[in-house]
Amino acid sequence: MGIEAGTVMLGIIGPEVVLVVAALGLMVADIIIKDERERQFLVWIGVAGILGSLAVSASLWGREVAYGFYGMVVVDNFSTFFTLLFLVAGGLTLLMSHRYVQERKLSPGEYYTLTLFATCGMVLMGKSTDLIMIFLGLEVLSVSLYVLVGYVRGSDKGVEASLKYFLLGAFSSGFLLYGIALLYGATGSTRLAEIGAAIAQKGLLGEPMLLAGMGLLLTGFGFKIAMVPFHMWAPDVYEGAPSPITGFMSVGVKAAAFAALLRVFAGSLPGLGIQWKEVLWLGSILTMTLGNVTALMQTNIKRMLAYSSIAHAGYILIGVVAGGETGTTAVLYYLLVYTLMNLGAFAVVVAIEQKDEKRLELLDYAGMGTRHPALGAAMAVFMFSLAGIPPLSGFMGKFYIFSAAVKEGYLGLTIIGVLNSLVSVYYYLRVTVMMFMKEPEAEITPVLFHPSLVVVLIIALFFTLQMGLFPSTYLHIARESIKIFL
Amino acid sequence: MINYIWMVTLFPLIGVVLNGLAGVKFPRKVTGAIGSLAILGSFLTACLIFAEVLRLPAAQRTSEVVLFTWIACGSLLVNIGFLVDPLSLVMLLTVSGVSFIIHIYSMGYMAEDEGFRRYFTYLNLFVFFMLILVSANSFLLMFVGWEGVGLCSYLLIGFWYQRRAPADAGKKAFVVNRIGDYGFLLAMMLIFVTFKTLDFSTVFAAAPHTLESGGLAVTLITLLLFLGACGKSAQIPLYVWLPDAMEGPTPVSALIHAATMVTAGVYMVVRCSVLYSLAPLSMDVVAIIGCLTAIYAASIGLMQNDIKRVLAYSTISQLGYMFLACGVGAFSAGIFHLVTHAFFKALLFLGAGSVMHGMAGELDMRKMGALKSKMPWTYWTFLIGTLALAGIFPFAGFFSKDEILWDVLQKSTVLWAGGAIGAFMTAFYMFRAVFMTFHGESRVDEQVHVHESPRVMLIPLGVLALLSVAGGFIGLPLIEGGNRLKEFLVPVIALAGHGAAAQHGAHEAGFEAVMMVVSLGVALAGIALAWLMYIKNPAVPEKLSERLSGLYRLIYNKYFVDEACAAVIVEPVKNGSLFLWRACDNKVIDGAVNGSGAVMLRASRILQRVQTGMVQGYALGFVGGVIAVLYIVFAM
Amino acid sequence: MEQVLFWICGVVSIVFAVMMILKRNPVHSALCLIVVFLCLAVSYLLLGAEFLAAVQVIVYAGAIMVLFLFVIMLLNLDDEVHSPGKPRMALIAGSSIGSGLILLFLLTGGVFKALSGTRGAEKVVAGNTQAVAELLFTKYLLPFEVTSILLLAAIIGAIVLAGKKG
Amino acid sequence: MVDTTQYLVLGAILFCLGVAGVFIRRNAIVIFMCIELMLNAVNLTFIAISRSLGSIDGQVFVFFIMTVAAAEAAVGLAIILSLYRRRQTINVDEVNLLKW
Amino acid sequence: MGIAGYTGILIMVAVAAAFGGVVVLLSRLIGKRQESREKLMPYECGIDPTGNARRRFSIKFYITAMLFIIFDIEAVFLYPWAVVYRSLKIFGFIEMVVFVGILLIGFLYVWKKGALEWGSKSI
Repeated sequence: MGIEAGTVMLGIIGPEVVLVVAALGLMVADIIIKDERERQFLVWIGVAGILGSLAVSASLWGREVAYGFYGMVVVDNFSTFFTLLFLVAGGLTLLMSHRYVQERKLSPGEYYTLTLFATCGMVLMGKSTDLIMIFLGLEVLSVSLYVLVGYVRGSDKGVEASLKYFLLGAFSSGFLLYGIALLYGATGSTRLAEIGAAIAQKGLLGEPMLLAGMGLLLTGFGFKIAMVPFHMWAPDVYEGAPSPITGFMSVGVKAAAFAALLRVFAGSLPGLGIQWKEVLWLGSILTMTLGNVTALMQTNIKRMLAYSSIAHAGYILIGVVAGGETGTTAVLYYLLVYTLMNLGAFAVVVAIEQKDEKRLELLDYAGMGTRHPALGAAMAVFMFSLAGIPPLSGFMGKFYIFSAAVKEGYLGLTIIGVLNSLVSVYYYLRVTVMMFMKEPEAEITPVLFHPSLVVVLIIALFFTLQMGLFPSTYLHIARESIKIFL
Repeated sequence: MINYIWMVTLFPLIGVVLNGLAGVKFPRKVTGAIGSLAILGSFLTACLIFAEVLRLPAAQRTSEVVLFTWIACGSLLVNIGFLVDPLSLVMLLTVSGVSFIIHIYSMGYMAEDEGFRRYFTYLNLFVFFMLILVSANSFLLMFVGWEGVGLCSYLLIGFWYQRRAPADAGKKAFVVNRIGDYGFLLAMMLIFVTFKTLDFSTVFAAAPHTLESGGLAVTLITLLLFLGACGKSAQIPLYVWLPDAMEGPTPVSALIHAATMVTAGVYMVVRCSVLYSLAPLSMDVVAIIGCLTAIYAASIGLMQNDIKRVLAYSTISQLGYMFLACGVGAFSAGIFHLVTHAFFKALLFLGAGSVMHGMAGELDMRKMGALKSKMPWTYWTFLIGTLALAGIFPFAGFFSKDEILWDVLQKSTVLWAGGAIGAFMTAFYMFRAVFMTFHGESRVDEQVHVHESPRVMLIPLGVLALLSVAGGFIGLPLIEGGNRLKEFLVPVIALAGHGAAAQHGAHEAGFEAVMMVVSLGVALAGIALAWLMYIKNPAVPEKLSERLSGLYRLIYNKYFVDEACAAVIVEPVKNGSLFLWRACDNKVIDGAVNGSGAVMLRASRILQRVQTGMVQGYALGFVGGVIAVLYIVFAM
Repeated sequence: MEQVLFWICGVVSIVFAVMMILKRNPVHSALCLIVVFLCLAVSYLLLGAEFLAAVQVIVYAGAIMVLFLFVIMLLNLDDEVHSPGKPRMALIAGSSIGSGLILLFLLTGGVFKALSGTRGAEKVVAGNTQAVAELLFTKYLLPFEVTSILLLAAIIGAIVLAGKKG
Repeated sequence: MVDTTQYLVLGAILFCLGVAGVFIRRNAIVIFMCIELMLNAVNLTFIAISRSLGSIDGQVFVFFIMTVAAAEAAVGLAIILSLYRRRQTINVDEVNLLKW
Repeated sequence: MGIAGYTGILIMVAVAAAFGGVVVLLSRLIGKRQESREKLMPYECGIDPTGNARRRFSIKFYITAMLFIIFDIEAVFLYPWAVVYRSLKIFGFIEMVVFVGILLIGFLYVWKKGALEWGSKSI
């Protein structure tokens, strides 16, 4: 009894500690500052927290694998990779939200605090080595997002999205927990390493309880990554949520779920690969096809991007199914690429959007490119990258994933994937065409650029280009990160 | 100098940046000058490199300039770099040269257009990607260019997007090219898996001993690549987008849809000649598709009344010749025809553009006629282009087409016959166009004030006309003492094992001379028929009715011949041509293309309906998923 | 003794669960759910989880249900009325088939076979609370602290969403 | 003696009743109550397994699930409240502005 | 220990339930039922009811209840902590300080936002 100091290792959760301290500081500052206008500066506390956290987690890169808190969490390159990814996503979301919050007179303190909490939940999910930590990380993330989705109180869509996300999220949590319970029953532990060891030692591979538990766990993660048919919440929620939060969800939640998925399934249940790969194989085909085909006819840009993000989850699943060194590397690289290009696209959406959910229809984008060439060019880059047109990073990501799939013998999956990515070009290009080649029906009020938003756009643009032109560094980092699975 | 090859691609990019991002306030002259000068820079750089390469011995003419390592991760290593070899140099020179001329022309042609700056930005961007495409050192970088030119083509076809037809045409081009790209991408994956690299040099060096000749892998790769080539180069069945692409501005049609981009498929096949020569089956497919396209498109061209559409079908047909050449292993002949075709087809399009310019945008040849005197410059240059295309000695087209036909004859008489028929039809429809447009009686609407085009448009016509006359001499046929182009290309293409025909041919110089006369005769016959029908007796139907009076039966006896001709040959051909165009082209293939798009959109609508907005429906989907997952997990 | 109590609890909880999902009036549903919760608390006791039984009564049957009732009254809800023209039956049929299938899977798939015949050691004796506590504050230290973040997020969320006038 | 399996079966039945309830009811609050029932069924499963394995970890897990349920309840009910204020209904059938 | 230790409580619960049930049942069986409007009206200490009882409550009720739950959970965490506090020594103390500290900031927040004020001050 009692706690040995050595087992705690506070440094391991350093990034989270910094995030939480920043969030608490934000709350206190929110309480102290009375003036509405001064409160807008709260965002900088959040950004400072993210930056501090980034610094701490960057210092964890390349260290030896270290477990902490009685083996609840681990610091390895895999977790550090995802920590950095979540922090980047969180930071860009904060910056993107700055004007959004200001313009709509949303209370800034809670908004930024919850964003930080959600980021913290993601980070925890990425480094958990115990199902209970994964679950708690997921819940911290979800509860914060339930609120953020419905944050704009005057919005009918927002509150509806929030309700749908909440009900379905809680519903899927039930299945996830049931899966965990069955896994616990079959293996006697919720610890990932012990689960893996128990399966190997006791020869549990065909054990029905284990299989059922694994299946239910898959559905739980499938919900968060919006895998068909667990995806149905995504379009509605993405459309209704505040745009920066939609961007955040489409990259962060997805990446967090993939991190946990990889750690649980590739890390601890490789012996059951035949089963879960079969599920994900089918899921990936359905996901990308449905996402792309449905996106074709969307008229609302956020909804279109929602379906697009479903489709991208499908591509990433190809990498998970392919597995192996190349496949897993490709997944990580793709997630990184996707995070930046998708957030960039959402930054443009946020820039163009006006109060009360105006200017979100595709038709509203007519003439935007000719009016604001730089913005149009940026959007074009993001769209082309999402479409996978070389030499942008999106193409590299897809190319790497498909190559991995071919290499591992999933030729059919690749063919469908390539076909899908070709279909997708249609709707991505439509945005660009709309922006540059269509005259607006009415005179458009010019887009007001906010410095924070411009920073987000520049960062996203830079990395979307750079990761496509010089992907080696990032591929190398991704490869270093997945060594634990080899 | 070779190491500065990247500068060739840099110049157009500078043009894009200057005009596209900074050029809002530039006056039109400056915009046009920047655009043209950028291309001139590329052209001059390419010339310097060419001069340097020429000085090297033949064996050392291939070098790779690696800019930086793009991807180095695990088994994948891709360098961004340029391949300087005779093939890419020929392409670089042709592309940048023709582009430059067309840029100059555009300054006059587009002078009044609102989107002047946009136009030049797109055009420079196009040249940038095209140069990347032809000078890339790996499949991946080539694909970058491939996609890039496709994109620019899409943007430029739909340049006048306010009108519906261009927008639709752009969409169609887009959809069709997707199919081709699909083939290219899959081929690339297969190449990567087979060779672990995408670099041309490594792949081609390794191919002969990695791949089994005639094996499944190489056949699959080459067929998939050819699918890509079909899309880009408008071959059966993926040619449908090209005639519609004529909705774009005419210089664009000249540059992209005649001289450069559409030949990318041919270039790619030649570039992969090593692979193709390992896959006899694919070679046959290429040859047959090429031959079919050549005849088919030419036959449709016979009865088109829109001058640009005539040229469009002619382009498809000529591309078919190039593939036919590649398919029989005469890769250098294909490239030769590609180059000469770039000259004279660009000339013809620009001439058509000049006619349009003078006729206030009129395209229908039935409303032209007797323009010869009003637009002499345009007429003479157009005539030169037509003679070149028809394959009349000593114009450029004669040499290249003759070489193709000669090489084809070595392989197969049937294919040769197809090519000859195509050549006959080509000569016919081209002269039909010339006669309808420039000769005969004027059918011009009186309101239209016909005038010759400004000098800025005529000079490019003159330059291209010169090239169309002289261009053939870079690849003089064998009997005149060695084909310089073919020799120059040897380092690239010799690997493909071609050359049998060449050696063969040297011994049969006399026979080749005969064949030259034959092909010349075929072309002349086509011209003669056109002359008979459109100049000598421009109204066959009217004469028919006159004949019934019986009075002039004997006098007009010779018209009997015409009429017999009309009844036996012309009418069926005419009807057949119209039938092909209306039924096959418009309904079946267009329908298939538009249909596949429509099916996707309909599927989209249906799938949309699944998303009912009812949260319980979503939960039901979730539970359905749970059951499915459990089922799969237990069933496996 | 345990047998009897288990069967009573089991049957009562199932009956009330069914009533909960069938009762038209949400208040009745809530009351039924309380009964289910209490039955489960007894089951926890039977399973030797006294601490959790207590927490179940305090948190679930007590606090959370109060919250539910408050909200129901706050909204002044009447009985559910059928919205006409909705494919209600399809949903019901689908759901019963769906949940039935899941149940079938779990029961006939031999999912629970692994643990049949076991009932565990009686060793979890005196001071179940202490045993839980020892784990909670050592091995589960981090989840415990994370919980505070979760609760804080919930506080903020509830205030933000329900607080000011919309 | 009660076999562990019996508890697990009871848990499974309650879980499925909860799932069925989610479909049958239209009142968002009642749907949420059904989800709570599902969570309770999971709790029962956990505790039964925990006893069968002779490990206390399952119980700690249940404790955390209860905490999470409380947090979710607070937020969820707040969402339902704000929905009611905005739309004057909590019938999920009428909440379908977002679709297609 | 198991269930055995709770036998007494269970018996008491059973007896209480049975008593309540029997009494209600008896009055139904024996008593004469005469319904009238007055009798069916809610009993409010003899005063005529004003308006319908099913009126909307103030949102304050909800917020208070919600805050109660959160802090209820916090209190529940304190029980097991108290049981093992001695053996945890200083670390146990720090653990709980962090936990309570974080929630204290939440409390502060709630307070300052005026969620606990019952008056007109809006939150």
